[in-house]
Amino acid sequence: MLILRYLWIIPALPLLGAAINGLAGMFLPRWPNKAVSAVALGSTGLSFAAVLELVREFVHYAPYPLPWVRQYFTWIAAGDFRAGFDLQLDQLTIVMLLVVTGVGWLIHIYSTGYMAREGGYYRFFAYLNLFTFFMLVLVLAANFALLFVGWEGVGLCSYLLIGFWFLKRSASDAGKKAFIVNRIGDFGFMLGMFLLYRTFGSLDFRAVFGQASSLPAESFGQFGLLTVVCLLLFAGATGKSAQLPLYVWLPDAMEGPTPVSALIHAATMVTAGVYMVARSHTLFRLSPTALFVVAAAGAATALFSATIALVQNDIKRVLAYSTISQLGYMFLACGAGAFAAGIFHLMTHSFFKALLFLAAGSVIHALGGEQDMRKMGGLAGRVRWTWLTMLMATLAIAGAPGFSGFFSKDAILLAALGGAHGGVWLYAAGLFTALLTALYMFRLLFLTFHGQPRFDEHQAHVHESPGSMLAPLMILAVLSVAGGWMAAPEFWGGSSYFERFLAPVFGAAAEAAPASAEIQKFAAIAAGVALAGFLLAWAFYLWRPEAPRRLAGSLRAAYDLLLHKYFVDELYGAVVVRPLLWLSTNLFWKAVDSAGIDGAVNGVAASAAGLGDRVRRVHSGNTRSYAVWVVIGALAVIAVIFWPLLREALAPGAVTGMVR
Amino acid sequence: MNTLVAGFPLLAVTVVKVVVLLFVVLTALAYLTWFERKVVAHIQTRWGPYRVGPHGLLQPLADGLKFLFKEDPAPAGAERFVYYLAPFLAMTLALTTFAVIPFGPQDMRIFGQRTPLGITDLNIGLLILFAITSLGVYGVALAGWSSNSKYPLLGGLRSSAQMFSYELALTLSVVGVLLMAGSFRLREIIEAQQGRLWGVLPRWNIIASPFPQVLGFLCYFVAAVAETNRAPFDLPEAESELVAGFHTEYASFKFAMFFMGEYANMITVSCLAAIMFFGGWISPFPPTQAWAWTAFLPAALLAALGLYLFFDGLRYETLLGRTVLPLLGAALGALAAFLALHPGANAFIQGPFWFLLKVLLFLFFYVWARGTLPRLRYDQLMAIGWKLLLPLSLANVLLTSLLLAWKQK
Amino acid sequence: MIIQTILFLVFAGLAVAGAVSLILQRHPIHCALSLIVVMVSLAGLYLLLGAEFVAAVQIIVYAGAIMVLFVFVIMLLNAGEEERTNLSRLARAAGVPLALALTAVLGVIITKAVRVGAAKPLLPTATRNLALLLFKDYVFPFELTSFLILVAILGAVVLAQRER
Amino acid sequence: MPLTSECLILSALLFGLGVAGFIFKRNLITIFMAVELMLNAVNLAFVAFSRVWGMDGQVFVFFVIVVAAAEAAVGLAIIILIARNRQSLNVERVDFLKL
Repeated sequence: MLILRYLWIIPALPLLGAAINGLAGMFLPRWPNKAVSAVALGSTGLSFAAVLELVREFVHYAPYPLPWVRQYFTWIAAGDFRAGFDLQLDQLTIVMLLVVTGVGWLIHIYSTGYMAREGGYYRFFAYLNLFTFFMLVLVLAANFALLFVGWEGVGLCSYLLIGFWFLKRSASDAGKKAFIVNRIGDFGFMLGMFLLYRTFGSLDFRAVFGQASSLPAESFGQFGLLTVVCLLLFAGATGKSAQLPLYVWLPDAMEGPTPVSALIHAATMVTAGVYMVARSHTLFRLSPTALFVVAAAGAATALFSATIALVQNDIKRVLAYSTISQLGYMFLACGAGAFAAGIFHLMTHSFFKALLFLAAGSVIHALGGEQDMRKMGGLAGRVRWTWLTMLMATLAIAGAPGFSGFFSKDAILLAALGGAHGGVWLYAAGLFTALLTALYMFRLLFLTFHGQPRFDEHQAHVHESPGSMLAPLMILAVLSVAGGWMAAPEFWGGSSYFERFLAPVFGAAAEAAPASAEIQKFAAIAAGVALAGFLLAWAFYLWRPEAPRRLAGSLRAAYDLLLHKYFVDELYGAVVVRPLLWLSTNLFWKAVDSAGIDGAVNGVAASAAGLGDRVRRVHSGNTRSYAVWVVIGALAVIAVIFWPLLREALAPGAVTGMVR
Repeated sequence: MNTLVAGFPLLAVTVVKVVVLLFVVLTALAYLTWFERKVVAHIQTRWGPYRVGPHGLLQPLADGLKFLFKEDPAPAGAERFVYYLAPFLAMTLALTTFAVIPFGPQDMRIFGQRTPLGITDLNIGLLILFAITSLGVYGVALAGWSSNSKYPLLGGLRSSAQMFSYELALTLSVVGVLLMAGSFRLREIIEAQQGRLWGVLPRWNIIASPFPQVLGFLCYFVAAVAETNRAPFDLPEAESELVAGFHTEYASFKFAMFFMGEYANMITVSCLAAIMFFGGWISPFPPTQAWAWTAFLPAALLAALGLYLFFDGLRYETLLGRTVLPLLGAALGALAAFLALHPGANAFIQGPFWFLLKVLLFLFFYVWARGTLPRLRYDQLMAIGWKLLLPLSLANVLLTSLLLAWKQK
Repeated sequence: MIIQTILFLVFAGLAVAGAVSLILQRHPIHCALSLIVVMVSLAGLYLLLGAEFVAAVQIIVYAGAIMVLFVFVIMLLNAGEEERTNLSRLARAAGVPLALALTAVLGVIITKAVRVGAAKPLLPTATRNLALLLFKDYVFPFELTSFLILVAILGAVVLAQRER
Repeated sequence: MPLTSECLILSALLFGLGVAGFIFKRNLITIFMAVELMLNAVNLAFVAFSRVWGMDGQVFVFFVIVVAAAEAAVGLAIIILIARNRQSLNVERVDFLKL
């Protein structure tokens, strides 16, 4: 049968898995872990297979028109508003589907090994499958409403999974933080949706974009309707994809299990924002202001979080900040109008960042839960495969020539400079970030795998991870090495296939591609920067390990600033959280609720009681008196109801109306 | 109701009919007791009443006289009015039910008035019948209460409880029949059962399509036996426990009234059974030429009975028997001959003949049950009523209505 | 016609007599009997009014079941003569006038309320029409009453069982 | 319509008698009977009206009867309860407003 016709199968499968695992795990006393893994892997694997089949059909049948929309049932119908459970398919969706299901499946496999000894095994996989379901809905949605469903759903799952060890205070707090911060962004998103509906009278992508494309583009600096919409949507994106100023939740999200960090907070969920912006590129293209904001925010975030990543010691936090900065890259690309490049980077990033996280997880696994890089080192020989894959990933993200990261980042930088809305500053920021990226990634690599072992041999007996964890690592390693060639510009002998594949979505390469000489020049520069970063890292952390401390000592202030992440959390705490708490405690709780509402309720009750206490005296308890009262009442009622008849009868000279 | 309005001549006719019927029924009651005693006796391999008259044929008369001449005490502190009212109610209500029962298809003429065979023919005959029987409870309950004595009180409570427990099942069990007939008029109910299944079998409700009322009939008959306080459901007068139940304190003629009421109820119920489930006066044989000879069955039966009486009577012990029985036999034979020779009379007799035959059959069942079955315990009785018969009859109603609806589709 | 009037008078007289004796009798059983008389005579009136089915139901359900229940309870509780206490001054004072007033008002209204309409001719299949009405137009209330009965049964059982 | 209005007057009369009984009887059971009497009066009115306004009146009679039956069941149960707890059926002796 044609998956094209039954798109719903793809999200349905993980949902089924989630349902089975959740319910069975909850209600069957002995629901074995084997069964859980079987169900979870089976469902996600099947949906991955379904996606592959879908791709085959997509290529084979070339469905028309694009996007290929299937309407399954109407979810909301209010007045002339309709939000259906409509799924759509186009090249962009396909890319996202491949990433979500493919990487997702690998991470599922990895998790079976990683979570093997954890409690709540079934819970974990139920959540994970549920997440996959919502992510797929988000990606396949054909209107903003359904997209929002997926959007919130992944938010929920991320909350559940961050707080997976909910007995750990920090974990549950992190979960709440993630959720609340996301709500702020979502608020923007919702406003954007409302505005869209008010403007275009629909939330279906086809309708909205169709009408929008007929509108005139707004000039730069003009805050027209489209700009406002785009900015609101982008606010949502900043929340979901952890951009300035709403990035704060992502680092804390590292409290969750590592596979979760890999799947949700690196590969898929956090890229939802990018996807959403890319999806609504039609709108953004029409508003240079919004594009500029996006680009600027992206660049700033990239740079900003990269600097923080330099000094973090928790291996996962480093990766978290690097994720943020890479997301910044993607937004930079989108802002520069090179949506294809952004999506491309999204894909490659999902490969190598997932790999990085998984490898880090493997390291943590090897050291029995140790996450502080200062207590690692010299692991290269001990966990060879992990090291190898980690190396691949690092090279990829650092942008070593020939690795996937190189191409994607290169494309972004090119776009940032020469793109439709590019600019030299954006380019500079991107470039500098590239340098920093290489630096902190190699720092991580060196601190973890090289130099002297700094961990305690006796308690941490290092061991390589089981095959179920290594296999995904290797597959991802291969992908992150080879993944880039899809978009390699011509002169690399590649075919730039990716852009041409996405062309139907984003329009033929919007950015005026510079001459290949130019390209080579810039590629060289990028490679050089990456190399510089590598050398710096080598100098600091292998050649003279004491150098960093001195440096830190000499620039104490800057170092502290970075170490404490620019005190952003504290700032937010002071500006937002505490006033809010004060307000809700004193005003809403004490004044409104306790005094106002409860007071009213109790007052009514009390008055009723008092009244009853007075009226009580009427009740003698003698039923016959009651009977009399009843009769009197009946008489009165009858008299009132039938008054006209009575008057007619009592009128002088009225004969009693016998009916004859 | 329409019959109520029609005027005086009809009133006269009705009076005549009532008188005749009362006479017939009362003698029938009397001889029903004789019949019962005989049958039970033979079940218990005794001879039964034999002294008073040949084959004890005069026994009922003797009993009646005995009842009349007995002393009639009323217990001290009895609630007089009610005490006298109760037996009266019991008997009158029981007898009233005969008013609506049709005995034959053809009309007869009295004073040149064509009137149906049977006192009246209401369009809600069955309902009226049930209404009256439902009032029958009072006789028992009031009797038990008013005689100011503990056995009667218990007996009264029991029997009233029993009667209105079984009334539900009784009423529900005939609903199926009503659905199939589509009328409360007993005559129409019978006529709805005319026609043949596969040309041979009579389309009586007991076997009629769409849903044979076997279930309904079983419920009906059991409930009826209980309703009439007969064995094996005769707890109200369970000698071993409460002497004679609600009529312990009654003697002489008041007791006789209860007695007659009970037997009258038996007859009514049997008539209803015949009408409801066994096609009333409809002959079991198809009305085709091949079966024309069955028209002479009544005559033949009478003749046979006459001959038996005649020759059996000739060598009877007592002189009286030797004189009376042959005469009786001869009379029966003459009647048989008359029927055989007079086609009109024969045709007229067919309906009543079959009807009475069926009724007699049911009465025999009654007696048979009394002669053979042990008495139930009280809780068993209630359990049967509420937990077995009621659900069964409900199921019967459901099935019948469903099948009817399906058939009409 | 004349017969009809006579019958009406007979039944009406019986009904009123029964009602009066219901009030005057002191013993519950006698009250019950007089009420039964009222009901039966009402059934007769229904027959006169051409509502055979209602008449039958009136006797079967009211006289044959409900009143039996009453008698049953009276026998069960062995209720004796009622004592004529007079603790309620209100009832003694206002009882009679109230009853009279109510009767008068009702009589006036009810008779006025009969607008002389073309009286419905008595249909031969009155019962059938009744059934159609009951099971088509009024089927929902009908079902509701079945629920009511169920609830009543449960309530009665719960109330009457001896707490153990 | 023949008999209709007579029946109506009769029903009013019976209802009045019922009210009187309702007020003047002391025995719980008989009071209950008075209530039944009123219901019967109403039924009579319904049937009488059904002569003029069509069958619906008779249907209502059914509902009244059903309600009466339910009421009788529950009411008598309550009466039995009261009799058990108070050893008296006189309403004037049952005035604690609680069982």
